[in-house]
Amino acid sequence: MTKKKTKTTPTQRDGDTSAKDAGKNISVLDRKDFISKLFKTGAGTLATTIVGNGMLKSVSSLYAQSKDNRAVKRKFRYGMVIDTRRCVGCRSCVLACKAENKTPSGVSYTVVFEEILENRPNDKPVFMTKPCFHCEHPPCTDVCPVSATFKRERDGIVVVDYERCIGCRYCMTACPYSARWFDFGENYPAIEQNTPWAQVPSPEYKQFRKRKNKQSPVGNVRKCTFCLHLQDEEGKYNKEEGRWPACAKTCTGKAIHFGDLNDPNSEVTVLLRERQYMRLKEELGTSPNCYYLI
Amino acid sequence: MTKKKTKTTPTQRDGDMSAKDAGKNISPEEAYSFSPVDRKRAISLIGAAIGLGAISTIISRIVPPPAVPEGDGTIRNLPQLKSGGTEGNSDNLIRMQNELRRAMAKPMESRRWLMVIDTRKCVGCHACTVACMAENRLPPGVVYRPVITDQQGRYPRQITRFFPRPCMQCDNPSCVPVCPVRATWKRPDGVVIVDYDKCIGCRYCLTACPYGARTSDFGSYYTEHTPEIQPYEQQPTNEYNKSWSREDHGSPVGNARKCHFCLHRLEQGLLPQCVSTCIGRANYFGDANDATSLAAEMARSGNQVRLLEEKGTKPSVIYLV
Amino acid sequence: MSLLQEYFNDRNKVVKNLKLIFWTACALSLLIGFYGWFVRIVDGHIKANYGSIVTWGLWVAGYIYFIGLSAGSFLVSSLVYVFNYKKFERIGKLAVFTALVTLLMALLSIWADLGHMGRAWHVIVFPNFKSPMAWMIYLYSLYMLLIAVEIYFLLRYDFATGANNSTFKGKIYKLLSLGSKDSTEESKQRDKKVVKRLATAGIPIAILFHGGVGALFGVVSARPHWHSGLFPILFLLSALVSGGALLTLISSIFQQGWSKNKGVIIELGKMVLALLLLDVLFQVSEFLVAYRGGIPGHTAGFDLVLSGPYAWVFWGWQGLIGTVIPILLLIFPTRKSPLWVALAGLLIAAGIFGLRLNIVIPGLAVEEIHGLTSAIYSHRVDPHYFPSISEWALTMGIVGFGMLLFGLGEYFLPKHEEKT
Amino acid sequence: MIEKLGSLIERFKKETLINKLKMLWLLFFIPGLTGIIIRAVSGERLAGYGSYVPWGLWIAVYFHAVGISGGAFAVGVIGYLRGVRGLKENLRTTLIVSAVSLMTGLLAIWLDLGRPFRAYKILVSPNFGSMLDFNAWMYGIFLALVGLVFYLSLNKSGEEKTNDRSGWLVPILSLGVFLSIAYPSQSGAFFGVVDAKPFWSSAILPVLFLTSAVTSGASAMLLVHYYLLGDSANSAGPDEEPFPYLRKIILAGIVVYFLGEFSEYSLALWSPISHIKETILLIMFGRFWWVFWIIHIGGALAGFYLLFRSRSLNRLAAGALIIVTSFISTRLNILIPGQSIPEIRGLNEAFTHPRLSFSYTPTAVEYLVALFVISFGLALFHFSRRLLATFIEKNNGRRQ
Repeated sequence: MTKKKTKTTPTQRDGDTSAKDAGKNISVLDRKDFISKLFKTGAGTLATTIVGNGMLKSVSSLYAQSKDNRAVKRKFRYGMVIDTRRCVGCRSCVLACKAENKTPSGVSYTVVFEEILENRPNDKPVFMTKPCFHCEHPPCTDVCPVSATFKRERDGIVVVDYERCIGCRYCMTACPYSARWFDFGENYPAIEQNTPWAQVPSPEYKQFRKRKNKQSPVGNVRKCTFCLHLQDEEGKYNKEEGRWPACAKTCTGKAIHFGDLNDPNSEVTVLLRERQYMRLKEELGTSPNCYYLI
Repeated sequence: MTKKKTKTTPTQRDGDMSAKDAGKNISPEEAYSFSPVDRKRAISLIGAAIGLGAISTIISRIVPPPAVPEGDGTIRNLPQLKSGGTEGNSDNLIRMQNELRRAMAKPMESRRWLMVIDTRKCVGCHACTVACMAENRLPPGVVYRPVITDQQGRYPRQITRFFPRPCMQCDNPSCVPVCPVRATWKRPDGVVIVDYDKCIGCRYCLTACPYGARTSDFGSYYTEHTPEIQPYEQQPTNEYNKSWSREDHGSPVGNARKCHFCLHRLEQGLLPQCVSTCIGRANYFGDANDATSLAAEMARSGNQVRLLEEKGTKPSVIYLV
Repeated sequence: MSLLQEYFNDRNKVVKNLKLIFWTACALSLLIGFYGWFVRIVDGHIKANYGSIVTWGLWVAGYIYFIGLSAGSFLVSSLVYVFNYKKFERIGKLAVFTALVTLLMALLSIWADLGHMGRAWHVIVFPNFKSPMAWMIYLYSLYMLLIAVEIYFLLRYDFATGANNSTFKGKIYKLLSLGSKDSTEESKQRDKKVVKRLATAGIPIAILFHGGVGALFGVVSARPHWHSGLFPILFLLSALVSGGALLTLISSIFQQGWSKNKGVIIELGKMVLALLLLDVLFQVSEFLVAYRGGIPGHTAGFDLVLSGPYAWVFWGWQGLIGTVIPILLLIFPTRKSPLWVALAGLLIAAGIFGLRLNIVIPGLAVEEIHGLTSAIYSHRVDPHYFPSISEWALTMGIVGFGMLLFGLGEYFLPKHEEKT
Repeated sequence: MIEKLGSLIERFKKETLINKLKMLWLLFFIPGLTGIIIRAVSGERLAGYGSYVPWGLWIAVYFHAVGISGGAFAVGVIGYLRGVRGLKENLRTTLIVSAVSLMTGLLAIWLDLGRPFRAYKILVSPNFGSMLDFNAWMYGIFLALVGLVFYLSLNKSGEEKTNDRSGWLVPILSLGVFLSIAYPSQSGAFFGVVDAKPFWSSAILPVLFLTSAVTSGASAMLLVHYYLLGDSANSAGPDEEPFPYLRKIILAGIVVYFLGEFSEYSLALWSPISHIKETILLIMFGRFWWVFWIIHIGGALAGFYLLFRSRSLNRLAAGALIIVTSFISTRLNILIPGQSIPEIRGLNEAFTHPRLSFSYTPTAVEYLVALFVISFGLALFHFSRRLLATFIEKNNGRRQ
């Protein structure tokens, strides 16, 4: 199977993580592994997989396991606090995200939009960088017909299982913030021309997929993951070591703050305590985990 | 009585009917079907009804509301204040007062009132609420400007903010088009007012306002169940530059009432009572068309929100956060 | 003029020509469709024009349209088999067959739309019952099964009797009869009972799953244009209109054609007219409530429908072709001529497709956060959507596929027998 | 004591239907009279509604009565036009039912006005942009139309001419049917256009209002025809027209109404984020849960059962009675919960006063006045029928 091949290239790192994951039962990885196993056992073709007896077994255990994953107790509530006064609109977060996640053309996990304020056309417009808000009540996860997208119990990050997603794009219509992107399979010329850049796999979900035609994530819905591949095995980030969401790490104006909203001493909580903030479209009841300081 | 006879027994009624029809040589199908003439007439009647309805609705939307009864819109000379300095930047209130007088000298069409409330300065003392009630002699259950306490988060990560809520004097008020008798409208200077003489008290505007900024006067008194209703409660209110007596169930009892930016005080060159009273100087009031006014200046800051903006009401009251 | 009159008077000629037109159109559509499918399979979604703002395009509109046709024609058939409405008895079987074919077309359309066509089975294996889409899929699987069984029992008698012929047709009948050889009168009666039960069970399923398609859009509160309790009912009504309209057209082409089915077509025309008027009333109510209210987020979608770049879909396609002209055709004395009624049916069926487009695309084309589309420059982040050539081609192919099935069904399947 | 009561019941049982109804009517009227007197003396001070829930029970009564008016007219006149036996002879009764219940509704909203004596201003200084005014004009036009039809049908009075449908009678009746369908729908639009209340701001409300109107109107017509039969009701069967015709309409109406309501509720509850979920949970599990579960669902089920089985005419009438009374819950459950959710968080606590509260309970006076309104409607119906009878007799005498 193809996944095996992608695994071999970044040998050391990948081998480590997958071993860890298998032992500790975290992240979406396990399910993916299961499916890849399932494909292998299923004699390669789809039809036999469906009929195959082993299939049903693995599906049921898979389902049980995904339930286990969700039953993990909530440890962190990761969120972002974005200071609109400090944002200068340089868009380095957009680029950093692209470089980190190797997102193709037409997929941009974070965007910066600007709003020229009424009554003051000559002043600096308000810039807002908009990642996925990882809402407390995400409307996108409920509408997924195959439960391919869900909110992780341990840290509240909303993820997409690339192997399960069928690409129906219902979640994109349900998201009120346009934070989800469909991967049409378009590529930047660097990939098309098979430059060395094309050989670098995307570290998303610690799955290290190399971009190939018509294989996931092509044809999937993709979204910001708060760079969860940078978490350690306990689900913690570390700013000093550089394991920190790419956009927050790169921000030239130090406008993006990231951290655990459950920790009363984290940077983000202190900011929220001391400054005035707002959240987008709060009337919908989604309760986003990204706050804008104003 | 024809019905009585036909009603006696079902069989007889049957017989009657068929006998009648037979006598006239009309088959039941013929008698109970639309003739072409009937159809033509019915279609034209219904068409005319639809047309009339559409035309009347469109006209009512296009034709401007009736002329504003008060405020002549001419340049006026307001009495000079005797107490306190009127020059310099000694106090925001003085500055706003001067700006207000400058704005009142203009015709009504060229000024647009604006209120900016700085929630960082508001301490939640409710003095504006009480001052408003005293100024407008509000009875129980009627309030123009309550102070809303907004608490975010849980202790110890908690913020408490206060949002005084006057009428938002929306640019696109949802309360105005629903009034069946045109008793409420938006003045050219931006204030939405109620004509107490016209209002019939149907309370449709109360339901249409998303801010709950309109209240109905039920005609009760604070001292109702005491030995005597105190005379200070029965004093007439001077809203809209007119004396309104509450006695004998007179207007505004039974009417919808709302904040009007103390129009009667503006006419005298005074700031709205809530602005004058505010102990934290959290209120700014002025003419939005005058770019140099303090209120317009504050309205240009970036940290502003308006309540329920997604409803498309375009409020004229801005909160700084 | 008189030539035309003469031509129409020769009914056999017209039917023959209708069939010629039909087969030509079918072949042409299939040919174009091959290109569309080729592109879809080889290039995936790259050649499609929808993006991350307008996430659903022509194929989803096509899907809800075909599924509406299916639910509508099934409900019409249930008039015959449940409520014993004799006037439509002639086209009962045809209506059930139409329901099956249009359902297959709908499934093809949504299948092409999936990002991973090979994973369509996930929805059966990993359902999320919080999602209306999962419910809908389960319901229409059940519905497909039900129609297939119903159609078998409707035609079993004919298969069983026809299986004795040693012709090619007879062999096919033998295959389709699934080994049943019982051609007695009792078995016919028994089949009738089974059909009645199946059709009765089918009514709530058809209502639920098509209402469910409406709910699929209605529950999305992120899109104010869709988020309305009226949606399931509007969908059902449009389904009945389009299904009935399509049946007028189909019954004028197939079986004995419009010369024999005259009464049915005219009767159907009356029903379609009433339903269409009701549908218009509902839509007017939607527009009025949105505009009288005037919440900007709520009216933005309607603004796009009425005055956006594709306003012609509403005014020209859906309004003029799909509503005004057919209503006139069905009100004026042309309502008594099956040919004109069938034409009106064609126009309505085409017009409802415009309605479906006007549901899907304007609901999505409004940017959810002001300024988003100017924040990033990509043709995938663009509120303007017009289906690409390959999208059109694939949809044409699905239409051609449906026509082919009809044609084959017309040739191979037993026809409605006149009672002697 | 118990014996006395027993003998009273015995005596009551022996009375004719009309007399029984008269006695029941007194049960409505006497408390209603006290209510209306209190309303006249104290103004609205004793009413339970306030400034955040400005519309209460009376408005629900008003919309229900208006719905009955429109529904009864549509059902009765369509029956007349189609020649349904029982309805085709009693066109004028249909007109009376419609006009009387419309006036009853208008009385209810008139009593609800803060300044009742300015009600004429709706007609004097109209604003057709307001749904309320548009509706008021429509009621006026509709009443005039009913009068005109009445006049036209009187001209053709007399046994032989009952079925004479020449001239403008049928076209005007058609216009009337159009209006009678339009204004209950507009009652829904009345709420539908109010964006301030997310629960109301929905295009389904006109449809729900129309269906509810037709259902309760047909039930009222069924009751009226039961009443017309008088004591011969026991001998007549449930299969005699117009009862089967009305029965079918009521049954279909109930089904369609609940289909619409199911569509609205299920969408809101299904939706991951919804503006109106809170309101619907309030309806189903809030303080007035019993209005939804017992009166609304229970009443409709009981009525549906009685009408569906239709063993006897008495049961049919009982079913119609249950429907016509329990369907007021369709109005109440849209009206009150829609207003009970504050749009701005904290407004409820900002300034406390009984009038500034988001929970509403009707007071005794409101119930009493509602009783008066109902008794007024019943009495008006009775007397206008009496008046009509004498009028026709006189008229006929002169003509012949």
